[in-house]
Amino acid sequence: MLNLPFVIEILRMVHEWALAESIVRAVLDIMRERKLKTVLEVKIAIGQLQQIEIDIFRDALKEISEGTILKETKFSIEEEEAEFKCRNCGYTWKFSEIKESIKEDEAEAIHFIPELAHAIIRCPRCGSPDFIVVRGRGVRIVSLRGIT
Amino acid sequence: MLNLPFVIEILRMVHEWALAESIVRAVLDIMRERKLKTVLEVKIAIGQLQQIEIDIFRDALKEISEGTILKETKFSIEEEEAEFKCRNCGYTWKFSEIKESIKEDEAEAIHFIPELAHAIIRCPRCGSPDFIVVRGRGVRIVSLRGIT
Amino acid sequence: MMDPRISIIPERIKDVKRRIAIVSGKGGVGKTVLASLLALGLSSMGKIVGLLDLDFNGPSCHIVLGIPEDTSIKEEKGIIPPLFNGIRFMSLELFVKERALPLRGDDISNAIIELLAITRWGSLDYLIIDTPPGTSDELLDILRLIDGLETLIVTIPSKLALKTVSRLLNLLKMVNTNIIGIIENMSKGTDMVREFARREGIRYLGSIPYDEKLEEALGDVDALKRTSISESITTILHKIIGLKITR
Amino acid sequence: MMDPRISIIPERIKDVKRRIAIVSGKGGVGKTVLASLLALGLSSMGKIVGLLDLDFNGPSCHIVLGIPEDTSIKEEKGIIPPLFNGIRFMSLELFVKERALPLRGDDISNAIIELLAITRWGSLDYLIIDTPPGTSDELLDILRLIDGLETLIVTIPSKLALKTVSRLLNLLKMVNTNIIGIIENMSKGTDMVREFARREGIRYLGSIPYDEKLEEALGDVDALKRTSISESITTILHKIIGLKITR
Ligand SMILES: Nc1ncnc2c1ncn2[C@@H]1O[C@H](COP(=O)(O)OP(=O)(O)O)[C@@H](O)[C@H]1O
Ligand SMILES: Nc1ncnc2c1ncn2[C@@H]1O[C@H](COP(=O)(O)OP(=O)(O)O)[C@@H](O)[C@H]1O
Ligand SMILES: [Mg+2]
Ligand SMILES: [Mg+2]
Ligand SMILES: [Mg+2]
Ligand SMILES: [Mg+2]
Ligand code: NI
Ligand code: NI
Ligand SMILES: [Zn+2]
Ligand SMILES: [Zn+2]
Repeated sequence: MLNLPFVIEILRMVHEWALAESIVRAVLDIMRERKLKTVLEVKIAIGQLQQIEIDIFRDALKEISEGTILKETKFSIEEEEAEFKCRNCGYTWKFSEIKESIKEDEAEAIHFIPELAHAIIRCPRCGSPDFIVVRGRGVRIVSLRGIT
Repeated sequence: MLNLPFVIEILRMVHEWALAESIVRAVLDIMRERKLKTVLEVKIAIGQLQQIEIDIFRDALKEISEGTILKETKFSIEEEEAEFKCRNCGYTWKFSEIKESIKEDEAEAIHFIPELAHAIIRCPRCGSPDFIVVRGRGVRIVSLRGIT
Repeated sequence: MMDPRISIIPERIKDVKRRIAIVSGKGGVGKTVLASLLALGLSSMGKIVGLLDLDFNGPSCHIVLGIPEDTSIKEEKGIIPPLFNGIRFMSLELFVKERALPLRGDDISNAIIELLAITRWGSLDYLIIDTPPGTSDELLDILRLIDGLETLIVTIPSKLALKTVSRLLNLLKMVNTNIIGIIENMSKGTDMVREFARREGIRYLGSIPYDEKLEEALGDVDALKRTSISESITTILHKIIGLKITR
Repeated sequence: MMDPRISIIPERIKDVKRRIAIVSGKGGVGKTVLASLLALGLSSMGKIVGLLDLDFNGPSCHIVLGIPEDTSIKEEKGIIPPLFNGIRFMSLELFVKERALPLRGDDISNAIIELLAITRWGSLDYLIIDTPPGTSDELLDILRLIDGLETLIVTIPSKLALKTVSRLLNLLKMVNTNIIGIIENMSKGTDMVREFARREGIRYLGSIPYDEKLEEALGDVDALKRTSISESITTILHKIIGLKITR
């Protein structure tokens, strides 16, 4: 691992790497399943709740796919706003409206496991922790374009 | 309760009545919430899994709504085929394919609480009881047409 | 579209005066034994009582009270909970009879809503609800669906139980439920739970001894009434009955 | 679209030789105490051990082993479980620190998948998984996600526990998991559990006495090792280690 550029040393340190790895592995699995020869493009949505460092995530995708048959594949990343709906009172709200009130260590917890939001975020109207993350939870594959 | 026609005596005996009551109550709630003056039509889907007696259900709807402002409302009922997907192996199947294998007392249990299917039905491919009822579970309101 | 079944739930329990869930967060502390004996005790005192077993993955109230699994369910504009020893009883056990019932959270939630929507409890002085351990779907659903729900917390005197009870209390305080208080089961005569209740600002309702005769008495209502557990429960019930609940 | 996180799970545990879930169906039978002491025992025998606490609504392994809640998590192409007394440990407790965490089933499922996808266990001889009571999302998910999962059943000698264990066994037999056998905790010297094991056709692994010194020893690894529970566990571990597992 000597002589790696500094930026790559940093991205090895964060867990964005693990999520990028899961994407690459999943795309390879889908290729095998659907008997695709090439994958031209993979569209990935990154939910705002998880607060992924997008640049690091993109670099990790690049480095991991480099050594595979996906080295030419385009990974398009779009951010997805996070929205919640209270199961208790029906109120809906956006992550952006409450983001300020979340402390650093709390954001760190949600960054690892987005469900930990249930220990931290509460319905702004009724105070219940019993809400649904309607959208914008974490990392997911939206679509995939390939050639059989 | 004397002098009621015989058919109505029977429909009081089955629990379809309770579900019909919940529909009428829900429509009245929606009317109040959305400030509707009249509800012209309510579309109801009846999931095949629950094996509701549709005629009885329809008669119950009629009798219950009679005494309310919904007496002119049209209740359209459509059946919804039940489909399952195994969480363990991904296999999907239809209720109609396995219906024959379900015993009478088992069907009765599912009729009361459709989730009891998890004690009775298993994935035809891998045997797991860990499946999703993709559609056709029970009674639900699909849409409602009204005038404000 | 809105779930129609939720609309009818208030109607189904409108004549139920007090709705009490036996909760803990922790498993194996005696929720089921106490829920069953509380129902039995209330019935002996002449109250009209219902008992609802919401521990779908491991229903056991019927074992404690010796309720036969082959009881048939009566339908009448819904389902009428069968009556045993003066207790109106409802449990999925009456339908599944010993089969494994591996339900995920969304199934549990769906089944609770269905059960509450179709069960006609009629007039009750008390509805006692037995719950599974944890703070998951069962608890969250009764908290949102049953208006005026009171909770009765059960614990044993152990650090492991109290840490979990403390988490549960955090939740109960968030959602503004009526916490009746805490019962110390399998007491060892220490003041660990009493102290805990004081710190948490909740009522300490009393302690119940470990009674090794319980195991033998399971399923036999008369034998159950002779245990020292039933005796302690009577004392606790007098406190609970005396409380005025504002909804 | 397929969940990408599920694709990476086999890779994350590929160097974990045996994956053992401590299960019961029933709460309060000692799953957490035994999972923790089994991990400790294996580590004392020189095995490389991981311990994963999947009881999200009431995580407690860290209390048994005295693992400080303020441990920081190391990230390195994922998260590396911190090491305590020779045990690689992972629990949501390390992130939430005593807060209430009321998760519904779908959240539990999501959190398990996320945790399994990002945790790098490295090479382990044993991964011990503590589970909550019930047969819901946690159990169903590890059964479908962890290839070659073995289950170790814990019970106490009580009708109430055995009825629930019996339901669990129905499920485990359906999904073709490797059932190592059953441990009788808080034994009373009766043959109730041994008989049950025989009837169900599963291995009876041994009994563990009720040790009233346990409560005092919680959180203190050296004191735990001196309990009679640890002693019985050593005997049981020798049986478990001897088993050849075919995946
Ligand atoms: N006071 C008591 N004395 C003796 N045994 C008890 C007592 N309370 C409960 N038990 C036993 O403890 C075990 C757990 O009780 P249970 O009611 O099933 O707990 P939970 O419902 O909280 O999981 C059962 O075997 C039960 O018979
Ligand atoms: N062999 C034993 N002797 C004494 N106490 C025990 C023993 N095993 C467990 N306990 C105690 O019983 C309670 C339940 O144990 P726990 O491990 O939390 O059960 P579970 O994880 O199955 O819910 C705890 O208070 C624990 O300290
Ligand atoms: Mg959620
Ligand atoms: Mg389902
Ligand atoms: Mg119980
Ligand atoms: Mg535990
Ligand atoms: Ni990170
Ligand atoms: Ni019916
Ligand atoms: Zn709310
Ligand atoms: Zn399957």
